[in-house]
Amino acid sequence: MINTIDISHYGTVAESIRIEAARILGEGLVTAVVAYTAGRRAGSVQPAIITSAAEAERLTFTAASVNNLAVYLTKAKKDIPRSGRIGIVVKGCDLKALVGLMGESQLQREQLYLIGIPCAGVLASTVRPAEPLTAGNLAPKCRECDAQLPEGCDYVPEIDLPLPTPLESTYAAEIARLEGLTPAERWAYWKEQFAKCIKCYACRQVCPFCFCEQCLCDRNKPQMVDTTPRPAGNTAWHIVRAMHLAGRCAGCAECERVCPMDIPLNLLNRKMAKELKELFDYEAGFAVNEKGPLTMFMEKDDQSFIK
Amino acid sequence: MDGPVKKKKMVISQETMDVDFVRKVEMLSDTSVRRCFQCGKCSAGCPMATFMEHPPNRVVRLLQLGQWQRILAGRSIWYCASCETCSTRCPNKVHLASIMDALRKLSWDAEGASKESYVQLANKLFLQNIRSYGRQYEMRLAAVFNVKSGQFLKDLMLGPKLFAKGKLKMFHSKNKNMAEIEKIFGRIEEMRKNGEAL
Amino acid sequence: MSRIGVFICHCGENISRTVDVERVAAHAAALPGVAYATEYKYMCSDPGQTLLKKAIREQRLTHVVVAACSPRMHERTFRKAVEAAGLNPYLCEMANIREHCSWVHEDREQATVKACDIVGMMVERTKKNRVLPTITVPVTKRSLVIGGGIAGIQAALDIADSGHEVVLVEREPSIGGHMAQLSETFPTLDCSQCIMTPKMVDVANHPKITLYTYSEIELVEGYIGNFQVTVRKRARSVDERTCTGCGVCMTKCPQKKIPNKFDQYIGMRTAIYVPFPQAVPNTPVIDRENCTRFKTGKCGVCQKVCGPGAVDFEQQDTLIVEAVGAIVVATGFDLYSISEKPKGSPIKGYGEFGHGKIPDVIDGMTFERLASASGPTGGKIVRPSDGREPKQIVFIQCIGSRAREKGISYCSKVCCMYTAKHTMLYHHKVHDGQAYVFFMDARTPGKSYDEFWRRSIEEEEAVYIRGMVSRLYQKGDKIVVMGSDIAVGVQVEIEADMVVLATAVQPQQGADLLAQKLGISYDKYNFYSEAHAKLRPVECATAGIFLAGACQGPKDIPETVSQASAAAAKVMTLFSKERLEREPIVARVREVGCVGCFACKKVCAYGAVEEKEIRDRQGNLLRVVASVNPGVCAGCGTCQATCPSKCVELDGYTDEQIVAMIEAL
Amino acid sequence: MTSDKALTYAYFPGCSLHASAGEYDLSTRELFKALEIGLTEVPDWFCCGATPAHNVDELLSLSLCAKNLELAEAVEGDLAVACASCFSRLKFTQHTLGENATKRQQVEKAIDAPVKLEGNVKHLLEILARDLGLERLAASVQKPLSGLKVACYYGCLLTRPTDVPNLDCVEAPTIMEQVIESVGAETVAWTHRLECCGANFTLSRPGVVIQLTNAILDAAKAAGADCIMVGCPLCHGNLDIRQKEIEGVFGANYNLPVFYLTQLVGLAVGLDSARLGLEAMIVNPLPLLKSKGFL
Amino acid sequence: MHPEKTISSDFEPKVIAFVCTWCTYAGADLAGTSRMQYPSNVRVLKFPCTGRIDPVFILKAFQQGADGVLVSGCHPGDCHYIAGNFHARRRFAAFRKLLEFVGVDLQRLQFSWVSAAEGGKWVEVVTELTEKVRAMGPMMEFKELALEEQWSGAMISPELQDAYRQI
Repeated sequence: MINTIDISHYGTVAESIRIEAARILGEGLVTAVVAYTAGRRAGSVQPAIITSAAEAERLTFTAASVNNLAVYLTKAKKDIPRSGRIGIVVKGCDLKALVGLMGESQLQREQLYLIGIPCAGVLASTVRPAEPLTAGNLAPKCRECDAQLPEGCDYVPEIDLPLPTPLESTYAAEIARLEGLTPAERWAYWKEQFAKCIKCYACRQVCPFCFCEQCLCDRNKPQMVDTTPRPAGNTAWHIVRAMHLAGRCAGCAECERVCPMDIPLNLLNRKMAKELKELFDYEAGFAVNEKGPLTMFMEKDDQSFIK
Repeated sequence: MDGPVKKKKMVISQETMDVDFVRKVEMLSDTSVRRCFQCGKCSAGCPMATFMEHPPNRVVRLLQLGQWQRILAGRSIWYCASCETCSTRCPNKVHLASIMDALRKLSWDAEGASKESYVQLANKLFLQNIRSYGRQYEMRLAAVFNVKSGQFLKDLMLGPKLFAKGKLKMFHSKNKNMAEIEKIFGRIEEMRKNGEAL
Repeated sequence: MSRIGVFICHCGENISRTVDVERVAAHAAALPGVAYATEYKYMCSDPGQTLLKKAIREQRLTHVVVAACSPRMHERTFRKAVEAAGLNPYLCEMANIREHCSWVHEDREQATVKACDIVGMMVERTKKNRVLPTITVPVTKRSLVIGGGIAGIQAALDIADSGHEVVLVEREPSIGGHMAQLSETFPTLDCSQCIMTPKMVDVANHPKITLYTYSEIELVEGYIGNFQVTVRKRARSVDERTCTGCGVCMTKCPQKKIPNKFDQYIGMRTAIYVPFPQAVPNTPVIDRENCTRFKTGKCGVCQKVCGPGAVDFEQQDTLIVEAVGAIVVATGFDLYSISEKPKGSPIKGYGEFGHGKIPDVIDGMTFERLASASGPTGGKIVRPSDGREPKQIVFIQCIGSRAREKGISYCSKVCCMYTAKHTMLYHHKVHDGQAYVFFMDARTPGKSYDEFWRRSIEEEEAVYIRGMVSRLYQKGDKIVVMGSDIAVGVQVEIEADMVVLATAVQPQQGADLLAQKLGISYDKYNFYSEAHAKLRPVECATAGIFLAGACQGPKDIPETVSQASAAAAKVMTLFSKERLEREPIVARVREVGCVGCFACKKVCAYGAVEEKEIRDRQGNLLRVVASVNPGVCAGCGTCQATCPSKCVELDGYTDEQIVAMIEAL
Repeated sequence: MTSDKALTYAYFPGCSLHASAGEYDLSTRELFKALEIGLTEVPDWFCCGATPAHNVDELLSLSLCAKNLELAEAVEGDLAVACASCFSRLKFTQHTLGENATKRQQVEKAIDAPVKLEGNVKHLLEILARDLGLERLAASVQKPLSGLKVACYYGCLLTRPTDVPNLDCVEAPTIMEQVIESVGAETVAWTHRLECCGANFTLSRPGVVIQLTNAILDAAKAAGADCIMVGCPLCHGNLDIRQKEIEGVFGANYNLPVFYLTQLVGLAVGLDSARLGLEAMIVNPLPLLKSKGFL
Repeated sequence: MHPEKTISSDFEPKVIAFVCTWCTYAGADLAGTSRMQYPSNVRVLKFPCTGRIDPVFILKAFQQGADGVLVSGCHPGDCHYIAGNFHARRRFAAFRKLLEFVGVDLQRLQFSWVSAAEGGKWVEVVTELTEKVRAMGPMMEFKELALEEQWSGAMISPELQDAYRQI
């Protein structure tokens, strides 16, 4: 693939983050900033929480800034009301997760200082972090991104975002392919995928929406889902997970990225998002909604499937 | 049709209530006939009601009973001025003006159903004019209408005056896209032949 | 380890004819945890129940499964028996092997296998049953009645007469509502005020009724038996305790030309006023918007002339909190306005009738005030524009009603009758006049109602024209009515002196806001919804709240009074016990695991889920979790199915119980 | 939309304006030139089908209008329509095809092109009252029409039915009054502003037309109007061309000049009578205008 | 691997019905009091309301060997708990799409509204589902899964096979 994606502005973005982070920490506007710091290899990054203006110079933003930092707020959310306002660097996709979390009373807008990224896309894999970003190694979620410029942030570096080249959604294509199969063929496909699962729960760990204190799937009274990494339990786990994320997942695709066994997890989430859009005209992540699609109803909802 | 239909007793049965016809009317007019509960507001406000043998509400009533022959046999539908007063004021959102359109269309399809001729003739000539010229030429329309309707002297007094005022023109700029209009007419005829449109 | 007793009923032969009960008993006896299994001819009979109780005691049973008919039939019976034997009733379950098995399957083998399965499932379920304590909530035996029209007055008097205290809240300065505005009432033509005012006085004098007029509901908290209601008592500017109601202030007030709402704005009042002479309480109120004192700071005549010194310009709104156990909502109706549609309202106006701007086109209530002997014209029917007596009067029914295009598709129910009444009143007062009525249908079901309508035509000579009116317009001093007679099939034109529109009955403005405060549901027109259209017509789905009168749907006076008395009876039933007992099938939150996403709260139709703050000993907020109010929870379990981590559980239908059943298959 | 940005429109005159209503066309072009509003005629437009087409063949009517909407796409700006009938048909087409997918498919097949419903279709009244704005219109006045009592006649097609043209309130519109009052004229309150003139029958049933039109003229006269203002060539045809005939039949004497709105507004912004086509009017307006001192 | 299962003609499918107590359970009672007849394959689980029915139960039922699952409650607007069935309707509209996507044949999962007065409808729905599922044969998908070990052969990557052999 020669189709290079212009991310020349990421340098400026990184610089703007550094200045803004230093400012808000320095002025005492926030007590900490969740952001990316440079990793050891060129281009690589790692998430970090900094608490002083001096640390701001470590911050960066590159095409390898794949992580959805929102997850650091749900896992640590209990401390937020006590520690004060927190700054966080968000791409459009990450922001959608934050928006969802606000709708579920997990975060409050006024607790956050949002530094938005004018994002042209990130890498699918961070194995070669310095590689130039192309249509070939672009994260699949970025191909169908509709939130390149996050809206409603407290600060967004002023940059004329280069117009994106429209790319076909690989998820949509794959969903369409699977929908075209017979149920038995689809079962065979997923059976093979789920069989790979080793129940490491990295998907759960990285997901901003898996914020339950005790996961339903860890319960044993009653045991709703078999916890051993065997095909039956794996299948149940992934079905339950997809159902629990339906109407909430906004597609950061972190689950899929971190899966060591390369199970196409986001495919399930995209499929559910597509269905909820068709059924209830709902798209996650665009507004802080009082109620999600599965905690509300309309009298006129579709019931063609009910006898 | 033997004898004046409107004086006959209505014998109502599933056979005599032509549901298919009513469905066609509903499809063409995009409005429900059953919604009407005969309040009569349409007839109360219709500027043409005094010229009709069936006032508008009764036209809908006859439709509800599937008695379209009685409607088409009369002249009511051709006396509708398409002023939309009925549609605007109907408490039930029955789009009566559109129902009238649909009835006239179906009356044309059932050729010769109605006795009314002048309005039909005017409409026919109007459409022919569009098909031939793409635009309406009032002079030609009026002249041909008078010839065909046998009223050679109708509005005779107006003609010269209008001509003098530049209101009737003998020649018009022709539309350069004429072929396109013929194609539209042609495609519609084709669709109807294939049953793709009513 | 549980010791379950399984009791299989033959139900005469109803079960045993197709189900091999002995085999089922043997199957049950072999199930792990089952200590005792037997069958009997009639388990529900006295000897059957005795057998059950005896077995519980002798076999030291911990749980009981009765395999018999549907639990909808005898669950209560057996739970009572179990309780009598010293077990918690919720440790007893029924296995339905009659309606769901023996009666619907002929094949003995298949039916027996199925019965064994059903019993097996119920045994596994019952193992997971927990002791559930009966839930009781205390009842505050005071009630709140919202609205002081005939509905509210009737309900308040009935409840108060039974010896319970009532708080009656009315938005206007006086109680009486719309009925006090009416001239005569159909179908008897008795004078409305003559039958209404004594009831109003009864309210004022009743020792058990606390009356707040010129007041509104600010906030409603709590649940059945235990509501806390905050009432905003608006500043009247006159002290109710010191005012003697002598009325001198009103005679001296220089502002005398303020259109009086009670008289539909055709009569005038002063700035300090009572809306009508028989008002209860007879304490005036200062209309601060129109009072010279409040507008300019000058005047103050009323204060000067008031002997007892009751006028108080400094008075403020006060908030009063009342504890009540039940609420009767009786907020009544409003009439549809034909003028331009209010902003945001789905209801359209009537441009074809001049948007209400033709002065001699009035609504039915205005006609009532004209016809009322105590009205602004002393009962003379005259035109608002020039005071002349109308000789041709046109009534038009169904204005707004039955007009979905205008936003209302229902029938307002009372218009046919009151229009017939109007034609009579008109004929009685204007002997040489003629009344015409444009109508679509005459709806007159009710005792003596149709006879009344026929009388207006046959004896009082009203001319009824079946057909609607398309347009009204002023022509000179006449109003041209463009109608049609659909029976004849011709257009009708009448040059009328006055036109009376029977406009639709709508809920009071702001009915939706009050419903939101009360947590009751309402339909798309803002009429309040009853719990069941047939069987629970006076109760709201929200426990402890009852409906009376036109706030629930258009109603005439007899119906309103009946419903008000019915609501009062419901309140008294509620007050007949010290504590309310209810089935303990309610949801509980495991606070330890709750992450506070409040999905449960979002799906709860009853508002039973509350947000609860967890704080440490220093008072620092640790987290906010969900909490279910057992008094309000109805036990549907939607919250549990929605909770991602299942930290809310419905007692009696826990995941453990259900999964046990599924796994038993 | 009263910004100072230059206004420019695609112009759909319609058949009548190229024939019997030539003065409406002329005065529209002259007025817009004077108000510095751009007007580019849609090239090779077709007849909209008017009432006769939808009367008997809605599909044809919709197709003709859809074709015209497609043609109008080629010209920059919203589509300005002078004739109330063309305006009504174009609006109906947008409304119907927007709501009814079946009809839309049929029309797309008939015109062999996708239907374009996004463009705004505006009657001249909307452009003057809203896009240009009454304030700017008033500011352009050279000769205020003081003392002229105008009966604004809407007819059927400008406002009805509910939710289709959305020009103004269906039963109590005021847009014509607003426009003409803003150039200094007085308006009369009268009863027949929205009554039908029977335009559709002018050819086939003139006997009907003169009865309806007579009622309108009678009401305008009774309300004390000096003249009638219209925005529709068909109404104009009946009220103006047939006025003498009506006077004869009913023994009345109306002598009410019937102006197009662009003629009166044009007069007020200072255009001379030749550029307004006043001489083309059958009921001579010159005595009235002279008596009021406008000429 | 699991033993080869032959679909014999006397296959009796297992059908599990999740029903609400107020409408469908009562409707099934009515079928009983009216002595209507229907296949004995169905096992009924009573819930207070369809709103209580968790999608996991359906999954669990299939895992426990159900060949068909029926979920039935009150008609819209008739819910004893105001809106439980409306919530359930949305939930299952989404869940069935998910099951379909992972390859469950939706013929095996039926939803219905059966009121307390519709004994006949209950019989109809149960009979139809039972016969449909009988014709389809046993639901093998979940049963097979339960019998399978980890790395059941579906993984054919050589490195993993190596690694597996070394263990």
